[in-house]
Amino acid sequence: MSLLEMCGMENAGSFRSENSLSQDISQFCRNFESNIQLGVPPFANPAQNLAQLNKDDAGRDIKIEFDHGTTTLGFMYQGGVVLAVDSRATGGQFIGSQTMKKIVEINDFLLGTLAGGAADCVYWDRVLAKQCRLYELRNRERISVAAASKLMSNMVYNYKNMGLSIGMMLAGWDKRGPQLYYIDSEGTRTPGKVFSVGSGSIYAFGVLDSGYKWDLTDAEAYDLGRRAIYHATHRDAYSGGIVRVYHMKQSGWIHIDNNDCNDLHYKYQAEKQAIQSV
Amino acid sequence: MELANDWMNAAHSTGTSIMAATFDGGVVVGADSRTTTGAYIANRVTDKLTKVTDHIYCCRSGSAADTQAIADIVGYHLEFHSMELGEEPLVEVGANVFKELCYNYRDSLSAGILVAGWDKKHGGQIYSIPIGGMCVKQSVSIGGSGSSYVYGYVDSNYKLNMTKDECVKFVITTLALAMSRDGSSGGVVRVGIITEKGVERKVVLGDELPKFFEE
Amino acid sequence: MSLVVKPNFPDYQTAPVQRGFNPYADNGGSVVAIAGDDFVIIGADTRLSAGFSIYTREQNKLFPLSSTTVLGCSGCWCDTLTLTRILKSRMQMYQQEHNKTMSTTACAQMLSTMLYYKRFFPYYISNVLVGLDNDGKGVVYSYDPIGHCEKRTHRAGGSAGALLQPLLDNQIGKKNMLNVKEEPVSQQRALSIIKDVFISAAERDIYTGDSILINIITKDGIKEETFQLRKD
Amino acid sequence: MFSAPPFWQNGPAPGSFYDFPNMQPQVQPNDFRQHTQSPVTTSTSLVAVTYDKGIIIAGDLLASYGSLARYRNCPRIVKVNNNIILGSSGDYADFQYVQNFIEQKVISDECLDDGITLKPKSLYCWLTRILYNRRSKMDPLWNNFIVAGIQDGEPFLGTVDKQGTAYSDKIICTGYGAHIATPMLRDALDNKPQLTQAEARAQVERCMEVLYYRDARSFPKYQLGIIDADQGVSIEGPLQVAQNWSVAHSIKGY
Amino acid sequence: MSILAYNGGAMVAMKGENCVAIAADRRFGIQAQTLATNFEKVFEMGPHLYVGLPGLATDTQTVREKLRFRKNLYELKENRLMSPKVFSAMLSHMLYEKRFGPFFVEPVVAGLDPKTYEPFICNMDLIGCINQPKDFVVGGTASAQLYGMCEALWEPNLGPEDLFETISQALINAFDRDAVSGWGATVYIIEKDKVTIKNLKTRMD
Amino acid sequence: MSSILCPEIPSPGFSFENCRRNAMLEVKGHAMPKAQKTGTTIVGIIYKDGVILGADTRATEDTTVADKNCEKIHYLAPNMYCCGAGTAADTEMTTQMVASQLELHRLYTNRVVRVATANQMLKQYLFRYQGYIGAALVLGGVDSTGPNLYCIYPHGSTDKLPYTTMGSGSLAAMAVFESRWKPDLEEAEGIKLVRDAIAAGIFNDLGSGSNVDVCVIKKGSVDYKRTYDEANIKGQKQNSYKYPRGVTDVLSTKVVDIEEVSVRVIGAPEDMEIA
Repeated sequence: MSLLEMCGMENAGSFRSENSLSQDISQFCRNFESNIQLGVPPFANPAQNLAQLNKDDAGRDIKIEFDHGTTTLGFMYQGGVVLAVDSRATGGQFIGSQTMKKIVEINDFLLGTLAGGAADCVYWDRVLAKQCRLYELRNRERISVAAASKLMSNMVYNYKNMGLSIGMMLAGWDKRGPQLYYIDSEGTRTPGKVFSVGSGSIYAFGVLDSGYKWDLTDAEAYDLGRRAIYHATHRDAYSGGIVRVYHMKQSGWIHIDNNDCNDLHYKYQAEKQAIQSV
Repeated sequence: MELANDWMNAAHSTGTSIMAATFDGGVVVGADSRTTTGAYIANRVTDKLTKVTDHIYCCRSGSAADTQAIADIVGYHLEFHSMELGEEPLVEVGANVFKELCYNYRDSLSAGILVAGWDKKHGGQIYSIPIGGMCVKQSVSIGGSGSSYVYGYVDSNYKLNMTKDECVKFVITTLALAMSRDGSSGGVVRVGIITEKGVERKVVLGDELPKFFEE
Repeated sequence: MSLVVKPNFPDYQTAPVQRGFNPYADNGGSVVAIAGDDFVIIGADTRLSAGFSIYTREQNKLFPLSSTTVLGCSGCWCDTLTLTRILKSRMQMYQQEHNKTMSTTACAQMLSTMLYYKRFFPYYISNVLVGLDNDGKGVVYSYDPIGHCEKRTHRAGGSAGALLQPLLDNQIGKKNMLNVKEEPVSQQRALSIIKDVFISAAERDIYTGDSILINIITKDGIKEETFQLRKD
Repeated sequence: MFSAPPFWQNGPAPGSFYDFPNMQPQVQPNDFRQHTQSPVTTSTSLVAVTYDKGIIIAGDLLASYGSLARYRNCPRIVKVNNNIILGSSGDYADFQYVQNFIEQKVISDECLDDGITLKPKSLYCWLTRILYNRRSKMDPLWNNFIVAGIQDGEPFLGTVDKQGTAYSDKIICTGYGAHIATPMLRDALDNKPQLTQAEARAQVERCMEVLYYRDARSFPKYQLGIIDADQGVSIEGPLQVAQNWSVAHSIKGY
Repeated sequence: MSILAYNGGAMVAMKGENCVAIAADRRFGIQAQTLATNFEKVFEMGPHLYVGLPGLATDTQTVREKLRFRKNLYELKENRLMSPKVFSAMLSHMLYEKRFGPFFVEPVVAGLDPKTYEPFICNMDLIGCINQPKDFVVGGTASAQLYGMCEALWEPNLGPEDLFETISQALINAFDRDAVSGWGATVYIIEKDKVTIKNLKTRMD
Repeated sequence: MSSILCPEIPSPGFSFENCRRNAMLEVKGHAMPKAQKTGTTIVGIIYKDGVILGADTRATEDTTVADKNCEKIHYLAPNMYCCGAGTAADTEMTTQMVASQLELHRLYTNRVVRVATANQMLKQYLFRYQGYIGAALVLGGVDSTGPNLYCIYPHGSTDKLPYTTMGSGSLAAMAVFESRWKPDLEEAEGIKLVRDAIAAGIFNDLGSGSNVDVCVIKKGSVDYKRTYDEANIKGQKQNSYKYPRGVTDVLSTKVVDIEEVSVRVIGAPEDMEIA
């Protein structure tokens, strides 16, 4: 072998010259080392161009259907922040899941909701969780919600117009009190009091706006969130499943409850009939 | 590489090498026998020499549906015409009817046709009607996708006033050359010799064709 | 409208045709997985097809990654080959770095991250990862093409996924039934349901058929079983 | 490695910077899928079948340029080493490119003289990776390769297409062969799962005949590669396809 | 999204022993938006004859009116009931007349022959190709899911009660996996002496 | 005499009244649905005494099997049958229409209709629609000229052949014929050959499947063997999925008793407004 090396022949004709085997593997999972680095497609403008690859050679349709999740809402009131979400994930018309978890627990004082591409949201929430933890370890204090949302917004902004679909809310409690931010893949990042995101949000807003006031009690706030999501699931085909309600308090978030939309529907219907019959 | 199932959506067509040549006392028409949809040979023994009247034949190239329909219609018209006149139509008349159809419907038809025949007035004649619907009289004519490979051969080897056997041999050789180069032509060579006596048809099978240098 | 046919005559194009390249292929196939209390079963048909033709009738689409983890893939076969090859080498790298086998849950997360790496040029695969978790309970993870991952008890994926999923919901998930008590599914019943759903799929989905290969994963290891389906 | 080196060292890429005389600016197609090169000179079907002690593979000698039967002496079944035969259909230039690399590899294998030679499965696997990587760059090698070999005394037959889709089976045919020859061979194997070499050869010859009748890009001269556990590699040819056109006599009209 | 899925809707019909059943969901939507949950897609065309018209809602209603017209005219002219077979042939030709500009409905017909009480089911594609199997037919947006369910659940010789359970479970579980159908279901069990119409309790999301 | 209330029965033939609307919907981005296709293997051969036609029985809608046992060999006349591939409704309706014309022709002329007549009718009909009617046919029959076999393409071209195949499985079936067909086959050999050709299509082409139908036409007799060979049998289910009664949640039940009626005019759901 050494003779070969001296002659500079060690790579001649071998199957791998510059590309060593380990490189070959890492080139397919470079985001393991650097989370924000995704694979570059061999064409520009993946948001439009990927959709053109819709046939195979034999003329079969290629339907790359990502799971999408929809109705989420969050609002601030005197008792903190309430987040409520549905749990349906649809790939095209097919309901991929009725039990998807659309609230991500980033840490004890930070919750993210996800609407849009399910994988997009989950992945970037996971990266954010890691960044937040690193921040905590570096600075010996929890990251502020503003900083976390800025981090998130900056990360996804790098991939603007490449087809990412994220509409998330970040709720937390930091030194400045309860916080609620809205971030999306277009680069928007804005604080606010009442948000609803996703295709069912138009229905949720109707209920939310009519019942919202700052000094709701906790129970009222939970019910408002629940009802808003339920009504969205009833009207919107892409929302459904379970209504999950979370509450962000000064002591950290707590999970209030999960209710099946089906039970809620017949419960609310019975209530309505009871009122009408009186 | 072909798309895996091009034969499922391509139209039925006669890719074709067709040919006609005049000789002393008549004409020889000839054609290969391959019909394709895409690269699939839908019919390997097609008869592309179509009788129009007893003394007029046509060679079809292009869309199989279009050329068959045209040939049927022209056959009908000429038969009617001959009944009215009480005598066989002239080849020129036949060619003209073909031309009318091909020209008037040139946007919707894709047909390249050689009309050849014999009549009392002018003897053996050939009219070529390519896509677009022009019509021109020729003493030797080739058509179809395979023809581009043999123009040179035809130009250098055709002579006026050949004998019948020479002419048949010439037609067969020309077609065999075209078929060996053109993927859309192949199979057997069908030949028709139209003289005053009518038509004499011959088939030269694929393995009996003349052989040439192959590399 | 799509019922329209346009004639084309490739014969008259002598020069080679300029043609677009389609990097994806749909090679069909279905994967079904059911998890129980101490086992998990995954089955996949063995037909590999393209367009209207069958490439091979004996293609194993289940990839054992460790003694407790199996991945089932259907969709674009070239992506599958690459993905599973990289997964296996990653598993090996983990084994050598940490001197232990990667757990099913860790593997599930790794797969999700790997799929997401190709976010803009995704693997066109319907993945179902099954295994036993750290408590020995059966788990099923299902994925979308870019790595959204969810843990479930049952899942059907691939070309006949939409046909099979509701039956599993009904029979395993006991959905929409009154007066039925929920009890964990037995290994025997899970196995017979998998066979039945594949019989149904082979009837109606042209890309599913030939035979199925079933892996039954328990704490004693992976047991293989095959079952014949229609061949047309 | 498997991408072209720059046109010349430190120079511009063709058409990129300098205006060469007579060089029109290339019109870029709008559809990005057509940026990739297309196959130009192509060859058609391959037929391969496993028999009890080896594999027979056949393919004609034609390289077509569109529908023009342009080159009629293009062998595309080649011996790689004493236990592998490689066959290719699709673009002939891409085949020559890959063949070069493989030859180089085999030569360096022999130079090492350590008794270790390339095995069919590793060539198959390597080809899969190369073709997949090229497809991922949207710059495919427009080929469909068949690897036939003997590994550990057992016949191995595998194929890789331009997307990197790879599988192995007892019967593999490419191009029109997949539609025409595969059914014939599957039927033969259903009737008798273990063919002998003579039977397999007869089947393959029959397939080549039918393919010649029905594939417009086929040619009646072909090569036959046989790899046998006992007799090693042999490549025969050019052979002639048997033909029967007698049915033509009975056809008249349409 | 295909135009057939614009308004959503799932439908299935099954043969039983001396009875047939036809079931449909009750949603009327515009793409993802649910507008009503009491939209009927199954129509009575005779005492023993029902037709389901899943597809684009406007065409559902147009085709229903056209059918009513033709069927009434037939009965007035002939003074006899239309058998399911004749009815489907009529419907099939009506759809094929619009071969090049079809109505976007994929009809499902279920009924008993007025003379023999022989069960009859069939479905058609949107240009009227009749498909008349011996077990079940499906239509609408959840058809893939329904095929899977029915293929496993259907058995020969189900009585009216069992047929009801089978068809209901098939339909409910199928549209629970389809985003644009559901929101209630109606099942018609057609027997010789009676038709039982049941509204099912289903998920409403 | 036509009014809005009593419109005249429209003239026969295709109606194009929805075309503009549908084109507009398509422009708005709504995908047009696909019609049912028969992927299909259909074949025909000439044997010693007549013609044998064969077909598989699968109809597909995109990638799902819409019909597992459909009939693809259509009746045309007592002495001829026609196999259809392509758009299912087109083959069905085209053959029905031609069958009726042939019957009328037979009544006019009072003799057995020749196969060439049917061929000419079909090709002219299809040519008129320029391939928009997607019917690929194999026409076979026996008449005074002996056995005849034609294959007819959707654009209206025809081939007269002693053996022919059509449909997505045609290549597989043709391979069988090319290697085994010969002139003057015996009937049993012929049927076997047709069966094998169809089986090749069924097993190798995903668009074809289920059973083999065979139709043997001889002078003076037709033997239509529906389900000649069940190439694939549905697997035996392991479980029965019969539900216990009362498992489904019912909101309301209504029972309509049916009394014996002969005719009942069905009214509109609500009264029509006539103002």
